Amino acid sequence: MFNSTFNNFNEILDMGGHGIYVWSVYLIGISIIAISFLIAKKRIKEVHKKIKLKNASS
Amino acid sequence: MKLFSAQNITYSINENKLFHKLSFEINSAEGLHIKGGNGSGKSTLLRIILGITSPSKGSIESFNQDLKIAYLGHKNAIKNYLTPIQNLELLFNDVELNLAFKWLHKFGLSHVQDELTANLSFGQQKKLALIRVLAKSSELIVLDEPFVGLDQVATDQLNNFLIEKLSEGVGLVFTSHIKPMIECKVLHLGRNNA
Amino acid sequence: MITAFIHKFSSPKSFVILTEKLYPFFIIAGVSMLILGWTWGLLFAPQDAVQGNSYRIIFLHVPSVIFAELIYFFMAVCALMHLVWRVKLAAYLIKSAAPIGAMITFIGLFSGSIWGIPTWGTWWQWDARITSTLILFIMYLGILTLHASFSNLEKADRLMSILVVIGVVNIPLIKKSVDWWSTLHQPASISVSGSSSIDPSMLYPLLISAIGLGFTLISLGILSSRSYILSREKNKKWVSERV
Amino acid sequence: MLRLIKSESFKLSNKLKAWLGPLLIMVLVLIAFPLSIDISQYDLDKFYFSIIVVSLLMTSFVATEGMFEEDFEDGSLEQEFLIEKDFYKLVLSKIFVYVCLIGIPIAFIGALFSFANGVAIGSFAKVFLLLSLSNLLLFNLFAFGNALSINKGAMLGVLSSLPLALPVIILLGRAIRSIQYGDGFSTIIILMLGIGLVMSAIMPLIISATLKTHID
Repeated sequence: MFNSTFNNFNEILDMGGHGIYVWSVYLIGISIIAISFLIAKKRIKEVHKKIKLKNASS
Repeated sequence: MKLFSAQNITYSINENKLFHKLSFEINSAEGLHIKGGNGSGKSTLLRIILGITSPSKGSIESFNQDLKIAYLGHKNAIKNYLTPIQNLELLFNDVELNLAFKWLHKFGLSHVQDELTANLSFGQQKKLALIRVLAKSSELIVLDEPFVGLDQVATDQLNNFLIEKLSEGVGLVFTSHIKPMIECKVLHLGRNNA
Repeated sequence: MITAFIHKFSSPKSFVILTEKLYPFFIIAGVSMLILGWTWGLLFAPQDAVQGNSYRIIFLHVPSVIFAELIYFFMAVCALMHLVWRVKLAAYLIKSAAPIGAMITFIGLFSGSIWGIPTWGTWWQWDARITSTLILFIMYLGILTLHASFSNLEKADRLMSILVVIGVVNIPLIKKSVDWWSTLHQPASISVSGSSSIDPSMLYPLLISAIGLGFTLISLGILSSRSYILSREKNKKWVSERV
Repeated sequence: MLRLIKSESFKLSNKLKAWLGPLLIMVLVLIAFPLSIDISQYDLDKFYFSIIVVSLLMTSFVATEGMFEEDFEDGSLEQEFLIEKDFYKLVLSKIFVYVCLIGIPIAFIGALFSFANGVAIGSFAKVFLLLSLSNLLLFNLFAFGNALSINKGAMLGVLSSLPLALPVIILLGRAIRSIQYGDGFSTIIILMLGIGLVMSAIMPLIISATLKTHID
C-alpha cells in the first residue's frame, strides 16, 4: 500500500500522459486557496489600521 | 386615554446612534410636536410610533392594537399615473369618498381633478396626499412635516382641522420646523433629550 | 430563555477571542492533513484500472465539491439563526463564508472540468451535477451581490438571510433533477450509509484530504470572519480596546 | 382581499407599459427566433418549445420587474402596513392580478405560436395549461426576487431568483417532452398544480417578510 506507484521523478510528472491535467489542477487549486489566505490576512491588517487611525483621532 | 408610550428607546443605524434613551407618551386629545434638526431621527421616531420600525433598545407599548391611524409621511403614497379622483377612489370607500371630494373642493383642486397627478404642482400633490388623512376617521393622526409646500390658506385650513380633531379626542403626533398654531407638548430630538 | 442563551454565546467579541485561540490548531491540522492526504493520493495510491492516473484529481475535486455544499448548508443554518433569534454574529458568518464558498465551488467546478478532458473527452457537459454546482456558484455570487447592494447593513443582513434560506431548498431540488435528466456523471463514489464503491487504498487518502481541506477552510473562515467582524463593529468599545 | 385585488388590477390596467410590454416582448422574441435560423421549417417544431420556454422565462421577469418598486417608492407599502399589519394579502392579490392580466395572456401567446410552428393543434390546450401553470410558478419566484431587490433594479432581482426558477424550467422541459411523445402528461400537470398551490401559499409569506424588512 505504501509503495510508490511511480519509479522515478519523470513518471511522477508524466502520470501516464495525464500529468498535465493532474498537476495543473493541484497547482491552480492550491494557489487559489493560498491567495485567499493572503487576502484574508491583508484585510485584517487593513481593518486594524483603520481602527487605530480612528482611535488616534478620537 | 393613553395611546402609546415609549420607555428609554434608542435607535441606531449601522451601529451609529440616532437618538438615545427617549421616553414619552401619546394621549388622546393631545398633540405632540417633535422638533429637531436634520437627521435627528424625527421621521424614524414617527415610524416607531406607527409600528413600522422597532427601536434598537428600549420598550414601546401601544395600548390599542386596532388603533385607527391616519399617517402621511415624506412619501405621499399618490399614484402619479392616475388622476386625483382615481387616487381618491383607490383610497376610500363610497361613504368616505364624499368627504374626500369635499376636501378636494376646499383645497381648490376641483379644476385639476381629471388631470394626471404627475402634472400637478408639488403643493397640489401635497394637498391631495393630505386628503388621505383628512377624510379618514381615525383615533391617532401622525404627520411628517405636514405644512411643507402648503400655501397660507391651506395651512390655516389644516391647522383648524387639527385643532378640531384634537377637541374631538383624537391623538396627534407631528414633526414640523414651523411653529404651529396648535397648543401641544414639544419633544426635542438631538439635544440630549428633553 | 433560549434567546438569552444563544445571545450570550454568540457575541462577536467572544467569537473573535475563541477563534483566535483555535486558529493555530486548525491551520496546522489542516495543512498537515492536506499534505499527507495529497502526497498519499498523488504518489502512493494505486492507479485506477479505467481512468489511469487522471483520477488522482479526485483528491482535490471531491473534497471541494463536498465543502461547496456544506458551506451553503452552514450558511443556511446561520441564516435561520439570524432570522429567528436576530443573532448578529450569524449574519457576519454568512457574509464571511459566502466568498469562501464561492471560491471552493469554483475549484470544484474547474477541477472537474479538467478531469473531464481525459476521461469524458470534453471539459463541459450539461449534466445535472455539473449544472447544479454551477448554479450553486452563481447563487454564492448572487448572495454577495445582494448584500453589497444595500447601504443599511442590518437590512442587507436580513435580506441576505432570507435569500440563503430560500436557496437551500433549491439545491436538493436541482439535485433531484439528476433523475429527470440522463446523466453522464458517475454516481457519487462514497456514500455515508452503504458500503463505498472505492478501494480503501484510495478511500483513506480521500478522507484525509477531505478533513484536511475542511480544517483549512475553517481557518480561512476564522481569518475572514475576524476582519469582517472588526470592520462591522468598529464603533464598539471592545474593538478599540483590542487593537 | 377583494379591495386589494380590485385596486391592484385597477393600477395595473392603468399602466399600459407594465402589462402590454411583456406581451409584446413575448411576441417579438418568438418572432425573432425563427428569423435567427434558416427558415426551413423541418426542424423548427422539434425545438421551438425550448424557445417558448426561454422567452416565457424572460418575459415573466420583465413582467414582474416593477411589482413592488412603485408601491415602495411612493410610500403605499407603509400605508398598507398600517391597515393590514403585514403584506400577505397584498402580495397574494398582486401575484393573482399579475398572473391573470399578464401571465395567462403570455401563456396563450406561447401556445398559439407553438402550434403555428408545427405542433399538433390537439395539444394546444395542453400547452396552454402547461404554460399558464408554469407562469404561476415563475411569477411567484420572480416576485420574490423583485421583493428582495426592490428599488435596486431588475438585474439584482433576476440574479437572486433565476437560480430558483431553474427547477421549474427542467420540469417544463420534461412536460413538453411528454406532450411530444404523449405519455405521463397528467402526472406532470398534477405535480405542477400541487407545487403551484403550495408555492402560492408560502411565497407570499416570504415576500411579505422581505417587504417588511425593506420598510423597516
